[in-house]
Amino acid sequence: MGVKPDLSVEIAGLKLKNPVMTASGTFGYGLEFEPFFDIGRLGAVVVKGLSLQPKAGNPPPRVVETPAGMLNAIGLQNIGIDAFLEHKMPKLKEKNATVIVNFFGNTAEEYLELSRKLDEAEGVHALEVNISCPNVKAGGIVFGTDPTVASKLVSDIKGCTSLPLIVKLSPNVTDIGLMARAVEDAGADAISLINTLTGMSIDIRTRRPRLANVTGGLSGPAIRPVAVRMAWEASKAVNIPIIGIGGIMSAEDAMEFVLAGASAVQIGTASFINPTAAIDVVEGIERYMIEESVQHFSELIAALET
Amino acid sequence: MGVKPDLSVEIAGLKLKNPVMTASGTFGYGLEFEPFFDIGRLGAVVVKGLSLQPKAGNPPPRVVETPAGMLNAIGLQNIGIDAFLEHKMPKLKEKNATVIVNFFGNTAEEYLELSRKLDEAEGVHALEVNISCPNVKAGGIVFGTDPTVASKLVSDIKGCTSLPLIVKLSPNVTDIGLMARAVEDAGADAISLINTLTGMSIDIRTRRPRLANVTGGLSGPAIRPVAVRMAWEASKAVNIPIIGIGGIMSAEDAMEFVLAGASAVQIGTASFINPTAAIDVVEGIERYMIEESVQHFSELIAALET
Amino acid sequence: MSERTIDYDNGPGKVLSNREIAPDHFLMELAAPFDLSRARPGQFVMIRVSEGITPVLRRPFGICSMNKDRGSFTILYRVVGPGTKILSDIPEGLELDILGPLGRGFDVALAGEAPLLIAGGVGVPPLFMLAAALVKNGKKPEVIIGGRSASDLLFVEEFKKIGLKALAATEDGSEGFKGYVTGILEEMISGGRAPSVIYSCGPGPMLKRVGEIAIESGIACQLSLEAVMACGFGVCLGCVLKTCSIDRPDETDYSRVCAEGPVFDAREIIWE
Amino acid sequence: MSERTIDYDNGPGKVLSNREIAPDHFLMELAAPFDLSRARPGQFVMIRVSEGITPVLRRPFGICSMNKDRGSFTILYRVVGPGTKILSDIPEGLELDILGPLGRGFDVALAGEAPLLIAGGVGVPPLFMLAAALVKNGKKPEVIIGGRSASDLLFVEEFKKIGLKALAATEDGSEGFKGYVTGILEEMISGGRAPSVIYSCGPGPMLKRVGEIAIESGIACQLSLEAVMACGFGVCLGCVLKTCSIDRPDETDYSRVCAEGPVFDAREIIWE
Ligand SMILES: Cc1cc2nc3c(=O)[nH]c(=O)nc-3n(C[C@H](O)[C@H](O)[C@H](O)COP(=O)(O)OP(=O)(O)OC[C@H]3O[C@@H](n4cnc5c(N)ncnc54)[C@H](O)[C@@H]3O)c2cc1C
Ligand SMILES: Cc1cc2nc3c(=O)[nH]c(=O)nc-3n(C[C@H](O)[C@H](O)[C@H](O)COP(=O)(O)OP(=O)(O)OC[C@H]3O[C@@H](n4cnc5c(N)ncnc54)[C@H](O)[C@@H]3O)c2cc1C
Ligand SMILES: Cc1cc2nc3c(=O)[nH]c(=O)nc-3n(C[C@H](O)[C@H](O)[C@H](O)COP(=O)(O)O)c2cc1C
Ligand SMILES: Cc1cc2nc3c(=O)[nH]c(=O)nc-3n(C[C@H](O)[C@H](O)[C@H](O)COP(=O)(O)O)c2cc1C
Ligand code: FES
Ligand code: FES
Repeated sequence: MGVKPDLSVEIAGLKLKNPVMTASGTFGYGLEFEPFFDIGRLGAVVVKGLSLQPKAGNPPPRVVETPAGMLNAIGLQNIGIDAFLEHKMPKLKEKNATVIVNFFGNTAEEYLELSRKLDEAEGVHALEVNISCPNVKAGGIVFGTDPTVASKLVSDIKGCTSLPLIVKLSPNVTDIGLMARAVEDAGADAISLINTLTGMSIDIRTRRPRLANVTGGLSGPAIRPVAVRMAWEASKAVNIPIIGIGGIMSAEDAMEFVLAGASAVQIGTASFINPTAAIDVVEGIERYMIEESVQHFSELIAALET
Repeated sequence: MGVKPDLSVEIAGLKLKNPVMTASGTFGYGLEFEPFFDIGRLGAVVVKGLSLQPKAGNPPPRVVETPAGMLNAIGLQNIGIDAFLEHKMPKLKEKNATVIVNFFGNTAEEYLELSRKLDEAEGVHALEVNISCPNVKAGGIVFGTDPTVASKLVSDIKGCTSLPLIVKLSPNVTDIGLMARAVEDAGADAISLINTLTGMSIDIRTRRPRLANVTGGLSGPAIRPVAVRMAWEASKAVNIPIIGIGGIMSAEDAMEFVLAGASAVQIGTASFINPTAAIDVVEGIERYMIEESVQHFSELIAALET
Repeated sequence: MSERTIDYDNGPGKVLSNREIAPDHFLMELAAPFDLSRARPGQFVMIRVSEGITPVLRRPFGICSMNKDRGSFTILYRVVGPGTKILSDIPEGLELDILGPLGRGFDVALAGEAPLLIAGGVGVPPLFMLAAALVKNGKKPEVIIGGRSASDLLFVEEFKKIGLKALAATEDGSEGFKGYVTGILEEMISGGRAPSVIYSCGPGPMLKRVGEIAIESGIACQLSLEAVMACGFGVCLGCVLKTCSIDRPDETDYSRVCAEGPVFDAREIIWE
Repeated sequence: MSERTIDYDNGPGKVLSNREIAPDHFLMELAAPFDLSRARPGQFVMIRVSEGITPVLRRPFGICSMNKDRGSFTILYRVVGPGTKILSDIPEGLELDILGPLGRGFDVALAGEAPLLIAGGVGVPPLFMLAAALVKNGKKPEVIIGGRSASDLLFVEEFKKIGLKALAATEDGSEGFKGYVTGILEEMISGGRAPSVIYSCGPGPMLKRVGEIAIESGIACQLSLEAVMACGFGVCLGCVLKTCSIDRPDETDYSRVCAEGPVFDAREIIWE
């Protein structure tokens, strides 16, 4: 098998060493993973969702385990765009990480102002706009589930930045293909999906929800079959690249998304359980390509035979 | 604790011994469970979905296991309404089972003709209309995801039968509350949810879907958090009773749905793993009521404190 | 779907032993939670390998042998994934939830004078139980066991113990006939030693070929098939196989491997 | 969220022993996959109890003791659910994935002349490690252990072994003081034997009361808290606790129990 397989892939005009990214909110600002591996080796680091102002988030309890998954209602707690650019960004640059900034607003205006700020910021390689976080009532769900609203927002954002724009979709919709087409038509450079499925868990002794926020976002292996299906439907609906997210614990899981049509993947909850999950997936995909004697990763994208 | 708790509950004008039913397609026609327990002890037996003509269903493979769940693409195989009424119904009556017939059509006309036939049939206590099975392209998904289409169908069905009508909703929608209101306004006597979430699984070595039908319905513990959330949202949206379904393996799981607002529950995939699951849940709920010193089951419905 | 008498049950059965008899192959003896006199050769059990929710589904295993005195039966399994891995780690003394006996077994009455048993890989278990039954009925079936190489040939010794010398077929020729089990079968037939009936269990492609040869040569043939199963007792309709009625081959239908099968007449099966 | 030096690591650690020391309470010794000299009293580890996906999350456990020669540490845990149940069944010799040492421990420098340790239930582990450290520094801390009844009092013998006589408080009076640990604390203070500092770990309500008493009497107090944790190393923001800055109590914030904690100054905590 001599030659080393080529894992590089281009997404939204951005050339990545490999197709493996971290999922926003599950990798902090990257720095907590220092002891585990060199984050510069990842395709990209997608940071915790940022807002204009720092956000305190929801009261605890914020997480609860579920069968093969977990619910979270963090409430988009974050240090705010300014603190990020001042304190975190320089460290990420030191590490030569490819940085994708995930952001959200409570109003269309906030989204646009953030886009402008990030457009000027140094070291930001691409933007991922969260129009789908189901945790905070005002935090995106309305944008993410109505095609017209979503497309208006996306085209406005495109007007505010020249950075590659990844639109992250919510799975809590009737027709993911429709949403995908809407944001593609609005100018999205790529689509990432899925964000969490809205769920709920109840303590039957106290008769209270296990999350202070009542509902939360379901993530982890449990949601993978739904995520793979949506990646497949979205990739059939649009021509822009799809980034697959949802319950990926291993390279084998990641390859399901790729064969279904994803050009890259993001590792979320898995990083909590196994801090080296993201880099393990990179190495696992390389092994898979050798076993399957595939030279270029791109040959595997949408290689599913139905 | 002397007195035996009262588990009886009334749904859609139908008085049930207890709030535990079997989920359609997971209990056959009830008879295969003979060796395990007396099905007459259940709140109700919901039989495998029936159509006008016998249906061959999808080619195999039809099932695949997923993390804490399974995907199925049975394709609504069934013996047809006539064979059911002739061969299965009499046996179910012998066993004094409360029988709820689940049915579906490929066209509105088929739904209506089935409703008329079932209205005249003997021993049918209630109907559950499946407008949500995600497996067969023509088999319901269109009805189940559009409020207008769904409400038209439901009101037409109500015109064809005087039997209590339970409408089974699909979880693959943006707003379950909207769907619930639509079918309530159309005259539904109760709502059952959730049917399966559409998912997909891929064999990365053969590069083929693990199901011949490509996509299938996700069921089992994995989907419970989503199901509980939808039961909660639906129960807040309507006044008719909700029947909670989705990943219930135990009485504790069932109680999450009840506290969230469900008046009854259905046991699905659990019956494959533990054939006595349904009756175990009945006994478990009774135990729970004793431990919590609750006399009447109805006191627990929607008793969630948020 | 044709009716049948339902005589399975579900309950806990203690693991009496669980040992590796060949690389990745384990023999487990279990206390039977059901009446052993009900079990027929070719039937199987559904075992819950974990109390937890992963793997969520039970796993099907053919009954390999029974010991009425000990009230026990054995399964012979190969570790191929999480479920069988967990099973292989289970210590003696633990109790497992067992559902069985399930499905339709082999028709022993068909045996005739010179029954032939053909096993491939983990197809051995149901055929070993069948062999024991036939011997008990005073028959002396021929047995062919196939595998990639000598090390894959399972239970040769056990067949000896019940007085049967199994012919071996290995793809690499490391033991017995070099080639497929069907090679031996064809030789037998061309050599005028056609069996009165063929009972077979093993990988799909092998069963397909065995069935074709049997049909061509007009030999009665029963094949035990596999399918991914969710319930194992006929309610999920997940395990179906495309079949036809023997006299009206154009009348096709889906049959449940767990209920109408796992044993089918070769002529009923529509291979895809 | 304040910055901190990151000195944890993740790796496999062999289970050296795992025995039940009291009903439902187990002591497990593990080979440390990290440099023990980094570990501070009050820190914890995240352990993956199963290679499978259920339970999907790791479980946090306080470091109870260290043995630098053996390169090992212990955890003392109570079986309360699936994760701890699986842990209790794990045989010697198996390797577990261990992430640690995590969080901010107790501030040993605060000890002063008469440090007091108050443990409730499974709050013992971090305090035992702290006691050992204090003793090593030539201190002789007072120790109070509380429980429902005598059988719930953990590690009394072990404290003896390091020369500390633990005072007991039991709700049913079956041993030592009848009532809560805080009863003893109040007696000490009213009796003019106020400690120089209080270190405590245990159930929320107990910690709350200990903190209140300490603040009222102007005694420095460090409390080790729990929260349901998804990651344990500061990235998920799932484990937060409402806190305020000591000098500006109106400046509230959410602090990560796994990163800014699990040990907090009593004055930082806003109880809800
Ligand atoms: C009626 C019947 C009798 C069987 N008897 C035996 C036996 O006596 N000894 C034995 O070793 N095995 C037997 N099998 C196969 C056995 O059930 C599977 O190997 C087992 O379920 C695999 O589980 P797993 O979790 O280890 O692997 P999985 O991860 O479930 O699967 C690993 C591989 O095995 C395949 N597989 C999974 N489930 C099945 C299934 N139900 N049938 C066929 N292939 C499957 C998968 O497609 C995959 O390729 C039988 C199967 C059936 C249907
Ligand atoms: C920093 C820290 C240190 C800890 N140290 C110890 C220790 O030394 N010894 C010990 O026995 N336990 C300790 N715990 C608690 C221990 O982590 C939980 O008991 C364990 O995670 C329960 O897992 P389970 O699957 O057995 O039970 P689960 O089913 O997860 O939970 C059973 C019950 O325990 C509660 N619980 C679950 N997870 C946690 C958690 N992370 N924190 C608090 N309560 C929880 C649940 O609410 C539920 O009521 C510590 C917790 C934290 C946060
Ligand atoms: C604790 C937690 C926090 C998250 N925060 C964000 C966020 O801030 N922005 C966002 O777009 N997605 C967020 N997500 C969603 C993940 O990025 C990802 O889409 C989802 O978890 C599914 O992937 P997984 O199953 O691999 O975790 C969060 C998920 C978790 C579990
Ligand atoms: C194998 C299988 C077959 C099913 N067939 C039907 C059906 O015919 N009609 C229907 O309305 N729902 C059908 N369902 C959906 C179930 O009734 C139930 O809504 C779903 O499985 C979720 O519940 P569970 O997680 O407890 O299984 C089927 C589910 C499974 C797993
Ligand atoms: S496995 Fe369920 S019907 Fe055969
Ligand atoms: S547990 Fe994840 S931040 Fe504390």
